[in-house]
Amino acid sequence: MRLEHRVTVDAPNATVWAVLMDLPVAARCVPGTRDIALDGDGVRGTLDVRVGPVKLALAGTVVVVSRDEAAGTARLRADAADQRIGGAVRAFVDLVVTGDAPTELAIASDVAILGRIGELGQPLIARQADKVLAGFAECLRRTVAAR
Amino acid sequence: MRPFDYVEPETLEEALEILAADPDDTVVMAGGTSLVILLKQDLIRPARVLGLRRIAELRAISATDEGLVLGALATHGMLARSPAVRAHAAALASTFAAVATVRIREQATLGGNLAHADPAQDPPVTLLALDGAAVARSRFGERRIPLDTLFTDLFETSLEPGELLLRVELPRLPVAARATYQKFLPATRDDYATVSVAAAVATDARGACTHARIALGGAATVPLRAREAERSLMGRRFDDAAIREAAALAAAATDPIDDLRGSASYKRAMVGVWTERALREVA
Amino acid sequence: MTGPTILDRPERRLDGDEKTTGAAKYTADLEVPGALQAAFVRSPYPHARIVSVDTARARSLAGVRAVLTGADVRGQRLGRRLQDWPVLCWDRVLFVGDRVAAVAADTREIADDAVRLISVEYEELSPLLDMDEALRPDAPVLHPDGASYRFLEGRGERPAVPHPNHQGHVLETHGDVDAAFARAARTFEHEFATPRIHQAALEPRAAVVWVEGDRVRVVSTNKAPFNLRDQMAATLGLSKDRIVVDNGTIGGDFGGKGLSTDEFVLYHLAKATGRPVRVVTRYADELTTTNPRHASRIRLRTGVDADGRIVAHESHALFDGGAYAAGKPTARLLVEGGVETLEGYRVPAARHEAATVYTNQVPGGHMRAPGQPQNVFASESHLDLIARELGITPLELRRRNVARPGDPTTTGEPWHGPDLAALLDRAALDIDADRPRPGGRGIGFALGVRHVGRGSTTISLRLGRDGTIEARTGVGDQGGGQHTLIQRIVAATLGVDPVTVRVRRLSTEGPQDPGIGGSRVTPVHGGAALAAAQALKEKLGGRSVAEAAKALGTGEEIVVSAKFDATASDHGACAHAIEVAVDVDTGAVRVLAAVVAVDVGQVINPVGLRGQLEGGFVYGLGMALFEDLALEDGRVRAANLGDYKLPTIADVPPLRIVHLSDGHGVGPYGARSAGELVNPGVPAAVANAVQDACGSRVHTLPITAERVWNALPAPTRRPSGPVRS
Amino acid sequence: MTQHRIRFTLNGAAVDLTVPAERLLVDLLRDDLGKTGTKDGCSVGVCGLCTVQVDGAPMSACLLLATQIDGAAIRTVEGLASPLQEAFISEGGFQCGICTSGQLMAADALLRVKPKATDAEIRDWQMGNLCRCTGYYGIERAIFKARDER
Repeated sequence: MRLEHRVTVDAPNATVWAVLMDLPVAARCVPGTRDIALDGDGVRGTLDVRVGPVKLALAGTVVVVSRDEAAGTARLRADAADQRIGGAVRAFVDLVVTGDAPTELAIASDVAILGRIGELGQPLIARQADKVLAGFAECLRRTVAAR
Repeated sequence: MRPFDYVEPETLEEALEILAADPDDTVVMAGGTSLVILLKQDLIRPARVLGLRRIAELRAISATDEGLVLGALATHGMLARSPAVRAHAAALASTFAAVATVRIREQATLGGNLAHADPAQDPPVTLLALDGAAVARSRFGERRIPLDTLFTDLFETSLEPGELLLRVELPRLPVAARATYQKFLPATRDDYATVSVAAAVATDARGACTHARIALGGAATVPLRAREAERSLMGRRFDDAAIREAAALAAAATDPIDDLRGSASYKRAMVGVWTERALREVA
Repeated sequence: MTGPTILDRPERRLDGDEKTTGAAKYTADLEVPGALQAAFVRSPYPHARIVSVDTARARSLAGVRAVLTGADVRGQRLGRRLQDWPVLCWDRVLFVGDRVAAVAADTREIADDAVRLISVEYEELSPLLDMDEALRPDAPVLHPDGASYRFLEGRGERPAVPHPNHQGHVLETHGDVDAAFARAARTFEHEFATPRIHQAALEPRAAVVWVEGDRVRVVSTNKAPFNLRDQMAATLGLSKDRIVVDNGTIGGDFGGKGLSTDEFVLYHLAKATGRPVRVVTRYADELTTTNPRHASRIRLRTGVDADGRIVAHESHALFDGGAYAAGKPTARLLVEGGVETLEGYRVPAARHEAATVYTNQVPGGHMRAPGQPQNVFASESHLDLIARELGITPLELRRRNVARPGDPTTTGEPWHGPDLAALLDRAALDIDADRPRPGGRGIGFALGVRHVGRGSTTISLRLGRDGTIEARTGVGDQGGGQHTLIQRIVAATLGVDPVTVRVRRLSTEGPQDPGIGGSRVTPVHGGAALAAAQALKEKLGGRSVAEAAKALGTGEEIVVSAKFDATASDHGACAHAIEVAVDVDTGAVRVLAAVVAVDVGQVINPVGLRGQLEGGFVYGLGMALFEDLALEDGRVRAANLGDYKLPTIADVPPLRIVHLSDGHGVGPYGARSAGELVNPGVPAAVANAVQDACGSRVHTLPITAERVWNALPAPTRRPSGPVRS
Repeated sequence: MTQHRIRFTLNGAAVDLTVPAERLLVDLLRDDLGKTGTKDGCSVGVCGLCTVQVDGAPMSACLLLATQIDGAAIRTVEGLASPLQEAFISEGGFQCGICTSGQLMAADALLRVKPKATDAEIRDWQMGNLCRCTGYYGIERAIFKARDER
C-alpha cells in the first residue's frame, strides 16, 4: 500500500535535509520508537505500535538506499519484524525536499505487510501506518524548528 | 489456544482489585465474542482473563427519572427485547436487534461492544445520538465519560488502565422526540454496515427544530457526531433544503477508511444519502 | 424415455438420519489414537528465493516430533495433472502462503509454536501480480524448469504454449472468421472481468495419514480418492497399491476438494515419526492458500447481420492461474468451460483464444462448472449490450440467435440438446417480461448450457438372504445425493422398495472410480447402477428379488458387477430470468424474483435435484453480488468469513424453478446432470437486469452497490443530491 | 494455565469436570466429550456450524470458553429430538450436512421460544447459519413445515 504525506517546515532547506539524513534523530521522530542505535550505515531500533488491544513490537533497521542532496531526494528502506505474533513490515520511503524556508517535505511510502500481522486487516494497518507517518512529519517540523 | 489464567470474581470490588493488580497483563471479558477471537488468533497474549459474568449487578437495565440506565453486561439480545429500552426509544431497541446475528446478540454485551471500540459497530452510533455517557470505575472512583469522548481511535477508548465500564446512562429525550437508526447493508444481511446513521430530533409546535442529534457509523475511525449538520437544523423546519444541507454537512464531516465495504469517497457520499433518509424519517 | 414411478416419488436420502442427528463422521471427526498435529511455515512473500531455513529452535521444543523443510523433499511436486506445486518449497516461493516447512507435534498449539520458531531467510524477488505483466516478452519465467515437470497420464498431452508463463493456451477456430467479420453489418466489442472467488465449502479440508506395514493409509476430504492416490504415488515415488485413500463424510466440495496439498507432506511426517499425522485446515488458510476460481479477463467481439443474427464471433480469455497449475485436472491446463464463449447460440464462424497464466498469486483451481461462470458472464452481458445498440430487446436478440437442433454452435459442432428457445420463452413468461415496470426496476436474462459428464466406473450389487441389496461404489457423497441416486436407480430397475437397497462406499481398495466432478455422477455412476441392476435382473432369470433371496442359503449371496463407460455427448440447459430493484441513490441491488427454466431430463432424486438447482442459483447469486477474494500485493484481503461474504438465508429472493423436459437425456432413464448447470448464468442475468433497471452496466464482478452507483448514467443520478466527492 | 471445575448439563445429563482456562466449548464437546455433531467451521462466529444451545439460546461454541458455561444447560444435536429433523430430510434441508447440526440447533431454539414464528422471524433468526449447498430454500421449507405441523 502507498501512503503519502506532506509537511511544510518554516526552516531552511539545508536544515531539513540535515535532520532527515541524521538517521538516529529522524528515527527518534517516529512515534513509538525506542532503543535507537547506529548500525553500520543505518539505524536499528524497535517501534511499538498498538492496534487496539494488539501490541506489536517491530524490531528492525532503517537504511538509506540512495540519496541525491542536489535534487533533494532520498530513498530509505525500513525492515522490521514482530517476533511474538509473527510477521513483518517493510517500507520503502521516498523523501523529496523542495523549496527553502518554508521547505516542503513530501514523504511517499510503499508499505508491505508480511505474515500474520496482515490478519489484523489491511485497512486497519494502513490507518496505523498513516498515523505513525503523520506523527513523524509533525515531530520533524518541531525538531527542525528547534535547530 | 495459548494458556492463560482465568479469574471470575463474584463482586465488582474484587474485579477492580484484580484489574488494578496487573492492568497491563489482564484483559477483561464480558461476553467474549471479540476477545476469544483475538485469543484464538494469538494476537493477544494476556497472563490473565478477568471474567465478569458473575457480577449480576452489571446486567441490570432500568428506567429512572433521569432516563435509562443500561448495565454493561446486558447482552444485545436482552437490550433488544427490553420494554424499558423500547419505551425510551424504539430505534435503540432496533439498533441492538440489528447487530450481527442472533448468536452474537445472545452472547455479546453492551460493555464489551463499547470497550472493544470496533468502528463498524451499530450500538455506539445510536447511543451517541441519544447523548449517552459511559460510567467507568476503578479503585479510585467512578468517572462519567460522554460517549463522544469514549472512542479515541480504531479499537481504542479513553478508558484508563484499571477502569471497568459499568453502565451507559441515557438522559430522557425531549418530549415528542423522534429517533431512527439507518444501517446501510448493500451486500449480505449479516455484514457490517458500509455506513450507518442515527438521528434524534424534536420540533416545537410550529415544526421548528429544537433538538437535533446526528451520529455516523463507518464514517471515520470512530463513531462521529455530525455537529455542524445538527447546528444547521436548529430552529428550522425539516423542509427539503434543510434536510439536504444537513446531509451535505454530515457527509463533509466524515473521514472514512477505504476497505472491503466501500471506498472512502463512496462512504462519504452514502453518509449524505443515509443522513437525508434518516432525517426524512424523523422529520 | 420415462422412468419408473419409483422415481416420481420424493426420495428419503440415505444419509438423512446420520446428518440430522450429528452421527455422520467427517474427516475432522475421526478419532485417531496417537495422532500428531501438523502445521506449516508459509511464505509471507509472493515471490522470493529461500536463502536459509533454521529449524533448530523448533526441533528442540518439547512435544515436537518432526520438522521437515523443502530440502527434505527436494524435487517432489504435486498436482492433479501437471505436477508443478512443491510438496514443500526448497528454492523459491511463488505465492503468499506457499509452504516452506512442516512440523508434527503432540498438539496443535505446540505445532503452531514450533512454526513460529522456524526462521526463514528470504531474498525477495519482484512479483508478477498481473497477467499482462506475466505475459510480457521479458517477464521473469516463474517455472524455468517447467519442461521437466511430471504430467500425469490420461487423455491428452501437455499443450505447447506461446509464452513460458502460460500454463495452458488454446486457439480454436471454425469457419472463415475474418471473412465472416468482413460481411457483418455491425461489429461489437466488449471486455469483462471477474475476480477470484472461493468455493467456500463450510467444512475446511482435513486429512490424516499413517503408515501401516507397507501400506500408506490416507483419510482425506478429497472428493476423488483414486486420483489422489495416483497423484501421491507419482509424487512420492510409491506404487499405487501401497497407498489406500479413504474418505469421511465430505462437507461440501464445489470443485475445491479435487486438489489436495497436505497429504503429501503428511506422509513424510508420518514416516518420520511412525505416528499418524493429521491436519485440519484453519479457515483463514482455506480462504487464502487453497485453489479458488480463476480471476478472468474476457474480451469478446461479435459481428451481426442487418437482422441482428450473429455471423462471426471471437473471444480472448485470460485466466489468472496463479503460482501453480496443479489444481487443474484437464489435459490442456485450462478451465475448459471458459474457452467457448456464446455457448448455446448459432455461431457460423468463431475463433476462441484462451489461456491460463502463471502469476505470483494464490493458485487457481476448479470450482463448480470451471471457467463457465466467467465465460457466461461475459457472453450474456455482451449479448445484452449488442441488443441495446441494435435497438431490439435482449430477449428478442436471444430468440433470433439461440441454437436450434442442427445449427452450428460456437464450437462448430451442431447443437444437440434441449430446446433452448422454449426455455427462454418459458422464463420470459414466468417473469412476466412484457409487464411495464416502474423506474429502478428491471429484468435480465441469461442462458446456461452445461455438458453432461463422461467417464467410466464399476458398481457391484450383492443380494443377501434377507432380501436386501448392497451396492458398492468407489464414489463418495459430498452432499449431491450420489448414493441415494444409485439406490433409487437400482430399486427402480429391480422394482424393489428403495429402503431395501443400501450403498456402501469403498476406499481405493475397491474398483477404480473417477470420483465426483465434471457433471459426471448422474450419467456415469447412474449408468453403472443401471447396468449393475440390469445384470442382477438377468441373473435372477425372471425370479423376483424376494424369491431369489429366499432361495439363498446361509452366508450365500448373489453378486454382480458392472463396469460402465458413459461416452454419449449431451447438454443440460437452463434459461434465467431475474427481476431486480436498484436503489439509484446508493446503487444497492435487490433481487426481487428469479425464474430458472431447466431441462435436465428425467428426474431421479426429486428432492436432491431441487436442492442442486436452488443451491446452484444461490451459488451464482453470491458470485453475482458479493463474492470477491480480492488480493493486495499478493495477499488475500478477505481472510475470514466475516469479510468473504457468502449469501445468507435473508439474502435469497423468491425463486421459481420450471422443468421443461424433452426426456431425452443420455443418462439412466433419460436423466441429465444438474449440479453445475444453474450457477454460471446468474451473474449475467443480474447484471443485465441492473442495466435494465437503471442504466448501469457493470463489466466487473461482483455487482456491488458502489460499482452500480459509479456506473449510473448522468441523467439517472439525482440532480441535487448531497455532496459527492 | 489455571484449571477450573465446571458443572453443567449436557443434553440433560450432569457433567462435572475440570478444564484448563483456555479450553473452548467447541473443543470440550468434540475432543473431550466426543460429541462431534457440533462442527467447527469458520472459527470466528460467522458460519454457525458450531451452534449449540446455552440455556436455550443459540450460541457459537467456537467463541465460548468452557468456563463460561459453568452452571448452564447445554444442548447439542446429539440431544435433539425434534420434528425439524425429519422435515430437514423430507424438504431438502441439507446436502453435505456440515451446517445441519447448527441449523437444527438454531431453528429448535427459535421454535421453543416462538412456536409460531413468522417466516420473516425465521429468516432473521437463521441468518447466522450459513449453508453453501441448498441455497436455503430447503431449509426454509423444512423449518416452516416443522412450525406448521406443530
